[in-house]
Amino acid sequence: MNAPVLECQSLTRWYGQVIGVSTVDCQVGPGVTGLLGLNGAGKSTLFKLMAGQLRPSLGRVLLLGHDLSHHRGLFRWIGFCPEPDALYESMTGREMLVYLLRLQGFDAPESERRAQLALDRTHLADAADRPVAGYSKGMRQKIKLAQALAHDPKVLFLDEPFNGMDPVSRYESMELIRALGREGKTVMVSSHILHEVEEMTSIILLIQNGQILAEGNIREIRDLVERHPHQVRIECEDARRLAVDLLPMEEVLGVKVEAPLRLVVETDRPRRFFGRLPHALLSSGVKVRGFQTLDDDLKSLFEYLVEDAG
Amino acid sequence: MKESGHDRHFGPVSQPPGLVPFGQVYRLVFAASVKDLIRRRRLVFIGLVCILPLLVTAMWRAFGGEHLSAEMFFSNLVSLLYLQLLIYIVALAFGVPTVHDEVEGRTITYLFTRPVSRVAVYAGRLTAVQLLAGSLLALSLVVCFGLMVIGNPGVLDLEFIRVYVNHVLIILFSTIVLTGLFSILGVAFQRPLVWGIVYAFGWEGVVAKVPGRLQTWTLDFHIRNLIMGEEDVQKGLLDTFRHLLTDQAEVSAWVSFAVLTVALVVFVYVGGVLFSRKEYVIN
Amino acid sequence: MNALRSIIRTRGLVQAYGPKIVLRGIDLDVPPGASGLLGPNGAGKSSFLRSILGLVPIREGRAEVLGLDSQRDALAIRRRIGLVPESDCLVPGMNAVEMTAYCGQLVGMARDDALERAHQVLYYVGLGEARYRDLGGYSQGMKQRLKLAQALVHDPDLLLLDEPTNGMDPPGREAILELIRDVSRNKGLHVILSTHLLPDVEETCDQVIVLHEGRVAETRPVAKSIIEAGRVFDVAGRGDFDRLRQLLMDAGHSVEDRDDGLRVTLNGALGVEPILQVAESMGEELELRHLVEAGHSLQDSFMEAVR
Amino acid sequence: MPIHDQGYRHWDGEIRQHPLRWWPIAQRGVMAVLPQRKVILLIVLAWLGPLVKGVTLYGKLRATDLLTQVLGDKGAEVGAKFFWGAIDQQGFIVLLFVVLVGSNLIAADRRFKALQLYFSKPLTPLDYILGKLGIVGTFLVLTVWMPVMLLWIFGLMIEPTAEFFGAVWFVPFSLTLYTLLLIAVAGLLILALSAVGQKGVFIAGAWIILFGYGPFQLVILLLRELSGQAFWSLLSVERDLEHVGAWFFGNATDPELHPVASLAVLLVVVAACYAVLRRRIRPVEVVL
Repeated sequence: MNAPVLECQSLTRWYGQVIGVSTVDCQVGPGVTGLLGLNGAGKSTLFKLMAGQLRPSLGRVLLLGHDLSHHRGLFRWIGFCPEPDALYESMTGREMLVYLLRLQGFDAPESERRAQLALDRTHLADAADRPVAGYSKGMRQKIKLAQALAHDPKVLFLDEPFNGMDPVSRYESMELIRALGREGKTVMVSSHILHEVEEMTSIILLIQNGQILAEGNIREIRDLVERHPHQVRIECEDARRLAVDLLPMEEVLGVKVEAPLRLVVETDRPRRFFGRLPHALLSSGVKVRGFQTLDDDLKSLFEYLVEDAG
Repeated sequence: MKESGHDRHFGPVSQPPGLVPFGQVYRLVFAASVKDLIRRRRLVFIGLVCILPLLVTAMWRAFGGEHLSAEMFFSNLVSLLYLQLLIYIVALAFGVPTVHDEVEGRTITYLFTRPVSRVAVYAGRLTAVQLLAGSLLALSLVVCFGLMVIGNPGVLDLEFIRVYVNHVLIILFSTIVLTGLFSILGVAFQRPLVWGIVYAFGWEGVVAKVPGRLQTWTLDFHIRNLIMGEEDVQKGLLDTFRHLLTDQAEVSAWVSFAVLTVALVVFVYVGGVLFSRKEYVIN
Repeated sequence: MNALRSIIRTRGLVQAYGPKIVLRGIDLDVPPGASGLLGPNGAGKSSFLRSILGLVPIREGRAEVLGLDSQRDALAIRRRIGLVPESDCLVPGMNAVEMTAYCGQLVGMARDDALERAHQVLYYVGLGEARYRDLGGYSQGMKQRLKLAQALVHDPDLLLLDEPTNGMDPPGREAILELIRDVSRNKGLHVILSTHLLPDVEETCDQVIVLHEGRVAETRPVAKSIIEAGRVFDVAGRGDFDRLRQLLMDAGHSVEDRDDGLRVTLNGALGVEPILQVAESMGEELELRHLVEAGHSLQDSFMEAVR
Repeated sequence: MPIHDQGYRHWDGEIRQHPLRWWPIAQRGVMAVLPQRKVILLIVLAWLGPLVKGVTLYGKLRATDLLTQVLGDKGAEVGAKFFWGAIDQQGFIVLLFVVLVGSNLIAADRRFKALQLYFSKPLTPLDYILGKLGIVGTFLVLTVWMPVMLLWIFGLMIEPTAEFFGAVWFVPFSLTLYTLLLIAVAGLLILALSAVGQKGVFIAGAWIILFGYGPFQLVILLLRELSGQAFWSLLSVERDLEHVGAWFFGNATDPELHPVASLAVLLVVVAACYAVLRRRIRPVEVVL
């Protein structure tokens, strides 16, 4: 029998009368999945529920088919990087990792070995023997990341792991997360910087008002959003002439000349339109410098989805 | 189920893994907690408070030796400073943060995402806290002994040593019991220190002085009762105390000892169970 | 007042805490407009801001802000700047109007002026509705807006922002960035944005300054610099990109895999036609959605500067 | 007909900083504390003592016959000493007020990192400290200086004789001097604690111990008794203040100690607290 790595079954959680997450059903498989949502949409609650830090009010979380709230041993398979900036301030980075690894059941030498491995992977080896109280914000985030992956878990939950990191650390950590995904780990990562999520993965889970609003591949979701036509900006040497040539295409909804050398084409049937665009451009004879889709990125997608959901 | 864009890669189902052995977790948490407690500023502050009786002892050595015998001075010191003030301060300062340090510092998440029994975590932290609290008071008492005895061998008779050892044991035992109680507050409440102070100086401080059976419901009564069981040392101020409480409830020292022991067991059990059930919403 | 050629001007600025040197001689002319200040942790960004605000003595060299010497006229400088600090920094127990007016008074506005102006800027940053609520209950986004309001209350000439979008969700970030763009592009305020988020700089600033190990590692305009006009292109889209790559290589062009597509360096004629022709030959199985001249992004040149 | 810009508008008013840059800090701080119910209650309580004193004063000066029998006192004995008594009886209220108002003044700013806001404005650390001191000072003026001052005016109104005036003319000066000293010592001490500690309980506890109440003063008095050395009393700030205050009003209480010694101790305390404050309040932390 096979089971999904991670499965939520009608997961619901209240705080008193406030609802945090409401009847969430979803499955998450290996690879990196980006968890997105507005502040207060229920992202953190969902994270904590899936990582076994909160008990569901209703429903359950299954990890490889086992109910998370019944088997505490399942934490051997889970790595959790919490969002608050909290560490064992008086320990050194290495001490903290070894301590937490030993609590995963590894013996002392094995814990030392794995701690070193995790320090190397997060580029913290140089600072390993300094107390974490003296770490910069980026290093503090990295040591949190290190403790989440040191015991080689199957599933990782990373809640805003880049908050406060400098661009270099961000870059390194994003590489690391992509690598974890390639290794076949199931990685759930939340971030407000959509640009970065896009660089790590094309699979997202969007939560709004405590419910799942969209899940799956960014581009496929984008094509499902029909209400907002795709916009393509074309730079060319004569925008008006090109506009006249493109307007007869049946996929084109409208053309707007933004500047003498720039026009924007709107289409509601992107697949056909883009398939035919090279031919249209070549046969028009207007010299083209380049073109780009304006709202094909996660930022626009997020805006459209959240806007439409109200 | 909705159609969605990516392959789920279903993995094989295996048996869920088990917990890390209780003993190992206990030892690790205990060791880490002791190290952490030693590095905290709190230790210095409480250490300073523990110097207070030493000042008084030094004064007794300097000026009062001829008026007040060593046994009497010591038993007064114990009942006035240690039993009324110090054990509560120390037990509050160490007991309340047993778990609350990790909750407030939000590091508890790291322990709760490990395959460990929460009772083992609680036991490890509690015993570490009790060890530290006990050691601090014991150190204070040992220095006190030194201050009284060094260069003053006259006081060192069998009776004095008996009184001393007896009192030290009672102080340490009550500190351990109280620490167990206060650490429950740390598990249960958002602002445990306030509740702790209300209990220590409200309930214990007032009810224990009320004549009649009501006072048997305080720990203070039983702790005091252990000392009262000591026949020969009730002269000085303690004696006056007892006369004030005309309706002193009569309970044998052994019963009080049993009550305190049972209380300790109950405190540890309740704390452990509460901790393993409690859900901390950490933002 | 004559127009300033540079709003911040430093010459040989050296800053040290005890034996630890944090700024190793900075010569910088920050032009008017909006500038992004970037740098890894420990690069000296905070020390730079501290020394131009006159909060710490300068070891060597000199720094001028808005034509004022940072050591001699520190208070005068701070009267003409608005700082949005990174950390929370809002003590509960006041509402937004009181808080903003208080900050205005601290700068030296009369009480009535400060109150009136507080209402104005609070409307401007979008806290109009919430301005009488205790700020203890504000969300992260509202706090950031309030921090911006208190920095704008005295109508400063220079706005310094330290991680102004920290912890905000995408629409919130967008709103704050829009406000920053507005004051800098339409209202003539100079802006210095110190941040770790390169996209924030890309969206609001005209130029960037990269500090690294206490030195200026790079200054450049934000707009991406084209690698080679008409020869190097980035293409992206959907469909059979493996075949596209193969066809392009067969045509003699060199192709490199990028995160989200291909980078094509043409061999021979310049312009997009060769690529369009290959795409056309593949018919509708290929959806070409991006075809742009490749450039060095901010990310690229940042990583280059600090490595 | 133009459409007006509803967006950001420039402000062309003039920035004229108050000559006392710390003034807005003190003003805002007082306005934040004053409306609290516990503070109002305490102010009312603080005025009860002087009110009783006022009645006594009236009795002593006017209804001498009746009250001399009750109080066993002579009207002629009303002198500077009487007003010192009125100050002295405010001791406990002062202790409460200072800890209630002062303990959070800097601790809260540090907890929320609000110092960053202050020092991004044209303010120096000294301005900040003075502003916060002004908050504590206002409440000390409200509870010590003002009632006693009114008492003095009241006394002169019912007994406008040259003899009485001759006996108490210097009271306003002594009162002002003492209040300033009290503000400096108590205010800076609580501010220093507030800048060091994080928890209210700790700050309050340390304040009581350092100011010289509770077991601490007991130990000091015991030391003095047992050793027969008067200088031990200098260790209690509270006793020093009392000693110097009484001296300002013309009759030092402790014959074994010179008031100047107490004054010196108080000045050392002030200097130490100021040093602590300057160490803890540094504009360097403004940009992190």
